[in-house]
Amino acid sequence: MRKTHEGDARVSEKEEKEKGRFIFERGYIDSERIIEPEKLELGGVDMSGRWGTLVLPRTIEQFDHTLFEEVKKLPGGKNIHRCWQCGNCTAVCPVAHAHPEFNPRYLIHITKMGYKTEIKKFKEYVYLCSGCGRCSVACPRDVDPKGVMSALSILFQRGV
Amino acid sequence: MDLNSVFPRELVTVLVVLFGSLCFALFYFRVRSWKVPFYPFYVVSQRSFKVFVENFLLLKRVGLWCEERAHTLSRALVLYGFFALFVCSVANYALNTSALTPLKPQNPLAILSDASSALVFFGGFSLLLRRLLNKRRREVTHADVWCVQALLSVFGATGALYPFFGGFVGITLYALHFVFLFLLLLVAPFTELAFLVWKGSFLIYKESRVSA
Amino acid sequence: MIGLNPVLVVGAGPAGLSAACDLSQAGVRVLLVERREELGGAPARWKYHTLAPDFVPVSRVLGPLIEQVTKSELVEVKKGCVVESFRGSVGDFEVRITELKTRRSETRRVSCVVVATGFEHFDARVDPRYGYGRVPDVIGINELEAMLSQGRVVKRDGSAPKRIAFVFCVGSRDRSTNPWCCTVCCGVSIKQAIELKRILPDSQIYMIYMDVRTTGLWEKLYWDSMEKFGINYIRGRVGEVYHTGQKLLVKGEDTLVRGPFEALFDMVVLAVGMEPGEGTRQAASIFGLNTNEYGFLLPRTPNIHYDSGREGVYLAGSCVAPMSVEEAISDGSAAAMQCVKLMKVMRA
Amino acid sequence: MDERLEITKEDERLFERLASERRAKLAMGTVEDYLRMLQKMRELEQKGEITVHHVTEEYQPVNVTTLSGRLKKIPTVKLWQHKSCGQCGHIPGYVSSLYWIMSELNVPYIDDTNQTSCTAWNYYGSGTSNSVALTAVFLRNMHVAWEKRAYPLIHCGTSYGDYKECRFLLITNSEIRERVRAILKKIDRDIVVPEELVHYSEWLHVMRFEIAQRKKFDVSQVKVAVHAACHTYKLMAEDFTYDESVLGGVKPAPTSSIALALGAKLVEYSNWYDCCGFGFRHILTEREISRSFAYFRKIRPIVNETRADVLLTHDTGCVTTLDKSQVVPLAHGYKESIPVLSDSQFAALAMGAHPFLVCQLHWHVTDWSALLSKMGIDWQKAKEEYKAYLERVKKGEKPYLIKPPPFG
Repeated sequence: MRKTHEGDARVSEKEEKEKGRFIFERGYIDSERIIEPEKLELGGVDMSGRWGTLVLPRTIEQFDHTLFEEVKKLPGGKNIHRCWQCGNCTAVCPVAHAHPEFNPRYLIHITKMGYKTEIKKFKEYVYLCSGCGRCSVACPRDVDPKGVMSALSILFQRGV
Repeated sequence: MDLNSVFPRELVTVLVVLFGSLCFALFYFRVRSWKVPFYPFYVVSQRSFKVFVENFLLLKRVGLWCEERAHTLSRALVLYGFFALFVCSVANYALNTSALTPLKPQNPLAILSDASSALVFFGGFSLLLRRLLNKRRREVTHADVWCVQALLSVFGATGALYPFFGGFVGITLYALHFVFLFLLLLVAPFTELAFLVWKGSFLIYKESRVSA
Repeated sequence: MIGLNPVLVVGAGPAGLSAACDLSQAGVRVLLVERREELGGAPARWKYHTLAPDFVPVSRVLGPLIEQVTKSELVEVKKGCVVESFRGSVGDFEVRITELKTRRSETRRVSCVVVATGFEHFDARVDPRYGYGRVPDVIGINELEAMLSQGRVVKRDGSAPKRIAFVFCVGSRDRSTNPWCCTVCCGVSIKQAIELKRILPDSQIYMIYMDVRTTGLWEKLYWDSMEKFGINYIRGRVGEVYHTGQKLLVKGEDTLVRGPFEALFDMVVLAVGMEPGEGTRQAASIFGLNTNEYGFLLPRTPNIHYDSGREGVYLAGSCVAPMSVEEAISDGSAAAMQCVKLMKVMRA
Repeated sequence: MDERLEITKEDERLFERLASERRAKLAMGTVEDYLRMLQKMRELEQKGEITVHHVTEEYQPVNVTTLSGRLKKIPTVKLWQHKSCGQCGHIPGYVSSLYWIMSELNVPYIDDTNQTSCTAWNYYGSGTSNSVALTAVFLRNMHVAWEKRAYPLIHCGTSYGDYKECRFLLITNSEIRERVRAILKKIDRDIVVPEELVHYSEWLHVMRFEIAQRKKFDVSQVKVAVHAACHTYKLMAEDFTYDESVLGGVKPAPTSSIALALGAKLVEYSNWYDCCGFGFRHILTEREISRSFAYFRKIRPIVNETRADVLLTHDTGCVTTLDKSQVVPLAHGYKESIPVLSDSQFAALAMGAHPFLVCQLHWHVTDWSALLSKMGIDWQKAKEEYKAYLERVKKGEKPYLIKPPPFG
């Protein structure tokens, strides 16, 4: 009776593994890049499942800064444009040491450049940020990564 | 001239309810301005209460990765203090039919609410101090954080001190206690607190939904 | 100082001009020989618009030097000439100077020499991956500087570019072309990007960099470009620039994401490096100066530029090492000082 | 006597050493190595260790320049067709077009049934036999051609690349030579090494002007994109035709040259040097990657950048992969698509060959109707004729076979 939210309509963990299981070098390919149709047919020929699988290329073709402009408007995200990817924030971040998937520098960079597939992969980890503020203290450019993380937490809930 | 005549019970309750709902409304509109779902609506369920208790009250989630023990502690103080103070006030309101007169010191409920106020003070003030003492941390702190921490401190302080002063001083402290509460309720939706509450409710929602 | 032979200054770039200017103001007669028909060296030849880091117009820096040199009667300027031969000992060197157009030459006696033959921009045609010289709208920072001077940056078809990519380290820090760093092209590219953003406010500019080496006070440029002008930085090097008929397909890698990119741009600006110029090579042979493995003139100790190791011959400017205009000017003054010192000793 | 198949100890050691030698010289067969090998081949011939099948006047050779500028003699007549298993299996129109062109130009050739596959299909998928076996097969075929006094013309890019490498190994490594000689003795043949290894696209390159003269349809409006097969010009890179007048001699000339000769417009695209996706190992173990690579890295850039009408290439794997990989993306809703033909099919069509009887376009998946109408070929009528022809064959009529001109 309650409507679910686009942000969480994630394919459950089990299905993730299943996709492209027959690919020999499956380990090298991100799940986001595999399109495996349940039902696919052309001219009477059934190509569902393995026979219709496509693997999208990793090439980045477009830098899209719309998200980046959005973050600047959200609380805490004012100075994201100052980030020059030096990695000071990740260095002092207690969460990053415990969870390699959470990397504030990386989250800032992929949002700034608009790499949608990367954002899809790492967006759920932004909530691990405990808001301790050590990164904002350490940042040489006063980007306030803690603020940016809170802005990203909001932004990623809009469904990227 | 006792507190009852100065602060009739009805006036206080009306003000508290008014500012409370105003705070909630402001909070709601601010979150909607971010164009994201307002999770507190979706959080009310038996499952999520258990998640709330486990992650917040038992500090599993809130303090987990704060390496500084003091920082986690002060946050916990504020959290518990405020929560306890809220419970005591409600209990006091329910039990005591007359106005919210300052209870005689030996009344257990008074001691409890006074202690919780003190907790809020110590929590808030230690957060404030932590930021004041470190030059770099001072530089990177935004106005809203100063505002909230200052308000929490004075709110806690006035709440804790007023029972020990009789007469005029007691009354002004008591009045200030409420003024700071209302200020806090008005300011909170525009500060980082709003984000923290929103994020907290989202995490509870996520936790309860996934395991459900 | 009048009685003695004049000082020969080879090359009228920032270094040569500042040497000639200081010497003439110190009352020393100067014989200034410049290969091209105008004074000012690279900044004049490529019509530099402004200098990093504060966008000071080149005319305000070099203008006074050129004015002093042309107006002062102590300085004899010989444009369009080269030094053909050089003999003799300090105080009484015999030099043959030939005018390029008429091939007429004359021999003069000079007391000492300041070699300031300067640099050449790297010719990006040598590195085919960028398609420079073959593909439209791939230009060097020198050509962009000329366009900025006119205040109008356009593609070859006359339209204003919307998406512009600056490619750093072209012909620098690359074993296949020149392995040294030209020290200035980061700062210059970022300065140009800011000026470009002022001219074309709604353009999107991307700097594709390996490291950003805006040294010293030039760092302000780097911060301002990100904070005030919204210029984007992608860490990586460019593997190929391909012309798809309308746009330029730039292939590289964003090393922060470990992902290859192939993005379309309207214009690609190559931050071309500095090479020892043709004049520097000739100077080395004529004045018998040794050069390092890259062709730059080799001072006796690399940290003191003017000391060429040969008595009475001083070095100045980017013929010794890649440097900015400001350094070249101070190099020129340093060399001038040595000449004045020498003249004093000789006269005594 | 049954040959026991498992490998003997010293063989294993030999191949191990050869493999390590190969790995040591990663870019095996650099230009200098290849020229040294050709020199050694002449020396071995003088010493009488091997016989060399020269491109004599009998084959009316024409000279082309290779990557290093060396002159390479391309035989034009009396050819021994070294067919490709992939072409005959997947795209028979490829070979029949070539035969049709040769019979049109009155070029005598032998379509010998006594020819085995080069067994190099999976050579680069590290799933095939070893260098001695491959070289033995190579020389067995060459010897058959030599016996019949016809010069081998290799259809498939992979066979061509594999034979170049086998010849390199044979000449530079005496142990392999002795082993192969022993094997050939068993079938009473001897080592006959062709002086030049010739790919059919080089023959088309040389004959392009005769073909252009017989052109019946105007292709000047047709925009052609070319994909050169990696195995032809990246294996033993020195030995393939480069021509100053075609693409500036920077890229291999075959296929591009015949398109230019026929008057079509040649277009450039950014992924010219990229693989077609067949990549050998990919097509077997990573079919999904091979199909996606072919489409996203080859077909889409070509269509988006050039709007070409046809994609020409000169190898089995390339035509099959580039053509058949477009089906799944089309099913997924991607729009870009382009017909893929071999250079022989395109030339035959331009010369007026029957699109179905000779070029057998019905084996191709992508839509070639737009191309044919642009060339002015009435393919609907041809289709009707073909259907009628099939009916007649069903009723017992003898099927149409291309008769090679009289040989010898």
